[in-house]
Amino acid sequence: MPKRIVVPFGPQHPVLPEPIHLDLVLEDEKVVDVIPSIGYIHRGLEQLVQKREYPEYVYVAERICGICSFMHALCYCQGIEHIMEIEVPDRARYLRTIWSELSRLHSHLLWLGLFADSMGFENLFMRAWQLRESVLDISEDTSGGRIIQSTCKVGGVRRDIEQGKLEEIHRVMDTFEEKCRGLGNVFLNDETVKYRLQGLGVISKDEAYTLGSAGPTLRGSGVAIDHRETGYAAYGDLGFKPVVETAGDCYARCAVRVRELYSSIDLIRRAIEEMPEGGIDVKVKGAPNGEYFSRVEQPRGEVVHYLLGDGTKHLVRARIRTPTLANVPALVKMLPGAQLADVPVVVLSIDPCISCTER
Amino acid sequence: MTTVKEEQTTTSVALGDLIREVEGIHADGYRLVQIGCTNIGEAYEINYSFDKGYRFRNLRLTVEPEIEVPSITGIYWGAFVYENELHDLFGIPVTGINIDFKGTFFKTAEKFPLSITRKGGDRCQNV
Amino acid sequence: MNGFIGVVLFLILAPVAGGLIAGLDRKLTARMQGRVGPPLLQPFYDVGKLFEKERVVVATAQNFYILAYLAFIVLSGALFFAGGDLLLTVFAFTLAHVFLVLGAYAAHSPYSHIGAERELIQVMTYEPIVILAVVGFYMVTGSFYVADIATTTVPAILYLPGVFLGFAAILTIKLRKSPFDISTSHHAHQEIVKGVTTEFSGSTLGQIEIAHWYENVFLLGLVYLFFAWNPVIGIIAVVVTYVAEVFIDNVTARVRWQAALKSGWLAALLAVANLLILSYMMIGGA
Amino acid sequence: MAFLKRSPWILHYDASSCNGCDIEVLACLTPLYDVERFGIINTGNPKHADVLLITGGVNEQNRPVVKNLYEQMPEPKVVIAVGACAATGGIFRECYNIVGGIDKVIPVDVYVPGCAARPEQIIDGVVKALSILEERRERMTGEAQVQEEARHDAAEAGESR
Repeated sequence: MPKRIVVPFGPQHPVLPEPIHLDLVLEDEKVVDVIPSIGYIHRGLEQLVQKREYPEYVYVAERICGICSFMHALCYCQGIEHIMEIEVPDRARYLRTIWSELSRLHSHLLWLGLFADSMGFENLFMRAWQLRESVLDISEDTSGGRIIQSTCKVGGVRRDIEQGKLEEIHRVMDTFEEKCRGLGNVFLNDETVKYRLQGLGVISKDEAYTLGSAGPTLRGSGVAIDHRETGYAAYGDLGFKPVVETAGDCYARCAVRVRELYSSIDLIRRAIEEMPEGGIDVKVKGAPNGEYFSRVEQPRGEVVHYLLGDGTKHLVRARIRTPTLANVPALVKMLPGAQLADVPVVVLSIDPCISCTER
Repeated sequence: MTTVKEEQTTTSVALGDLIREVEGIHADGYRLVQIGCTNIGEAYEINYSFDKGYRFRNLRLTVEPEIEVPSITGIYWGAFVYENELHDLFGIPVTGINIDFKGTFFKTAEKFPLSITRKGGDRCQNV
Repeated sequence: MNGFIGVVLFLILAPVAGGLIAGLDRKLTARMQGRVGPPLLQPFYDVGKLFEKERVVVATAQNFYILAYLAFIVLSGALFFAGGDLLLTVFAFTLAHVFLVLGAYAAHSPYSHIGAERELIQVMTYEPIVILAVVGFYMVTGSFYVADIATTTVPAILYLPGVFLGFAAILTIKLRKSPFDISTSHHAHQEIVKGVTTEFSGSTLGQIEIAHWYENVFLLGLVYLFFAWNPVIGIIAVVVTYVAEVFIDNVTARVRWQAALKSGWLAALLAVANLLILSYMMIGGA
Repeated sequence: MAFLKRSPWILHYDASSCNGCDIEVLACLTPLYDVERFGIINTGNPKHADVLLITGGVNEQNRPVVKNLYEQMPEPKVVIAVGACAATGGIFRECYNIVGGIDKVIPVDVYVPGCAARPEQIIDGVVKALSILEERRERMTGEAQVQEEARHDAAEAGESR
């Protein structure tokens, strides 16, 4: 039997932007077992609901994670709105959709870059992040923030995007899409990338489903579950079809994200074209009394905010289940059998967002 | 007008029936969404959430502190992340987890920060 | 006498040239990635800085090994530029890398050990080609001496195209570039942190950098030998080869070590085929 | 000669931040900001690093990791706390698992404000840190000289006796 060694991977590691620790049991360079340990970013922010009033908690929700920031705020606000039976103006729903899809674009481009870096493809990392800056420009132009936007609030949105700016975004999307397609082509067609990704970290359709995976990890295995199909915000009006790949390997997960770029661009365009007139928020009175499992499709998958209010300004409980936590079991199943060189690729293929996971 | 195509149902479940109920749900083809816990003063409400085709089913188990809860990892393999969390944050003893971190999944400054009875305690329950 | 001047020039000029090449490399890489990139003299600043840092020694033996690595790299380069025996040069060059591997093994870190193992795999990958190249030069020019090969009037490249392609393939290993930067990488991040160089810091790391400069000049010298019959074409060929290597670095992902080994040996097969055809032609001609 | 100022290699660590500052640190490396212009490289290896860029309010599990990374870096070195959380714990300062600010664990030289800190601010913070780094280096060589002289004097005293 070959000699077994244990290689610690993380918490500080050049290919990991965030700390997660894996103890890899290796035979030569083959991974035979993996023990994850998390908790390096556990802050305990769910408890803050008892110290912040429910409208203020939106700021905390935004900072669960700096990448899917807007989506967390959206999920939280939609949950409170459902409990309090608040009807959000149409224009606010459309604006929320635009900001959501912008977040998805920037998140996917960020991920594509990090993913390329994990394969040792530095040029592609630079190109993906260069492209991402144009999304951040729009986000800064419309909200003032590059990353944390603070535009969502209970009862609507905080800022409007004026017509001229909407038209400009629509125009920008054309050149942006062209560049995205160029970048996507490299990811999907480059021989060395294919060599690194195809057949790696395979999760079958049934396995992905019963393990409770979410987002591109699930859709990459051929399961068409995307929470946008339920039609929250303006997705119901715009119509939406999930992006699905069937191979279940790292390449399929990458392909799902690449194709989601195009579907997001399309959604933004249509949201701008069909943007209704009107107010952007309603006045919110009282306090939530009741409970709701609010769900939103983040770039990484479905996020669940369980909110429980007792009629006071402070919620009793906010329980946040983020997609990465749901994808950890799949990751533990994917790694054994991979080469050490593939570990960063497989780990990144679920798009781990540790800040989300550990709250 | 927002139209969200999603139903949510919540049913209570007794501790003795938990495993049987979850097996039934598994047989119906639901996937596990999450397991979450709420500290409601003198007891814990544990929500086992499942989903199939955007039908959201929630089993609610109410347990007193210090009561052992059986693991559902025999049915849903991936449940270990949530069950370790139940133990590490709430101090609920969960028995028979497939990958039991024994209190090291979330290492917090204060042990069992959300627990009713063992807040600040340091003895691991899952030994 | 000529040889002596060659040695002195190499000892003084090679680090300058090597550093400038590294600077140009980084600038060119940055441009290919849509960036401005560091100043041309950046590699010199880096090495200067490394010598200013505190000396942290993980294991005392490692400093000795790295010094030996530097010494043997310099020796092989010096032998080469003195016009000496190419076979001896190549073996001194290999010995240098053995010291680097020993240095990495002396440090107690799994990353460093895996890096060392991969470095050995790399040596196995490129060694056959380098030796085949030497044999090829002998077949074409009838001499193992660099002085003779460099002054030959025979265009070696026309006789050794397969060997040259094989050599160009393994050059990405030696320049520590994608797709074969498996034991340590100059630019990109890696799963084994910095591989063989993980545990070295300060002046020791600086010595590795300087050794790398000498090494690059020596390798480009080898490239030149293929085109030595015409110095102008030779220099152009060296530049083109280097730019091509930077380009390849920027259009490929890193492969696994198995593929690196396989590609290296496929390249070696190509070189063997080249030499077989060559010897058949020569025997046929004679 | 002051090479150090021209070649600061960075180590980035996320000590319980929300990711916002971390992706901005990474954004500094990419084409729009391209800090390699100033010779800055993100090494990812503490033994090669001169500047520790650290984000987040540090939790209990991260505390030993942060200390360890700091100790592994060879002198001279500087620490930059990026973002509101790294300065004080920020929005999370009341959370049960947050220590509250990097300076509770290791000495910090430069604080970069913002939530999330913008790349321009981070670059500004690094530039500020460079002069501190240079001071440290001078003091370090100065001390080495003093020690050397002391040894020399002692040796001479020994000979004359």
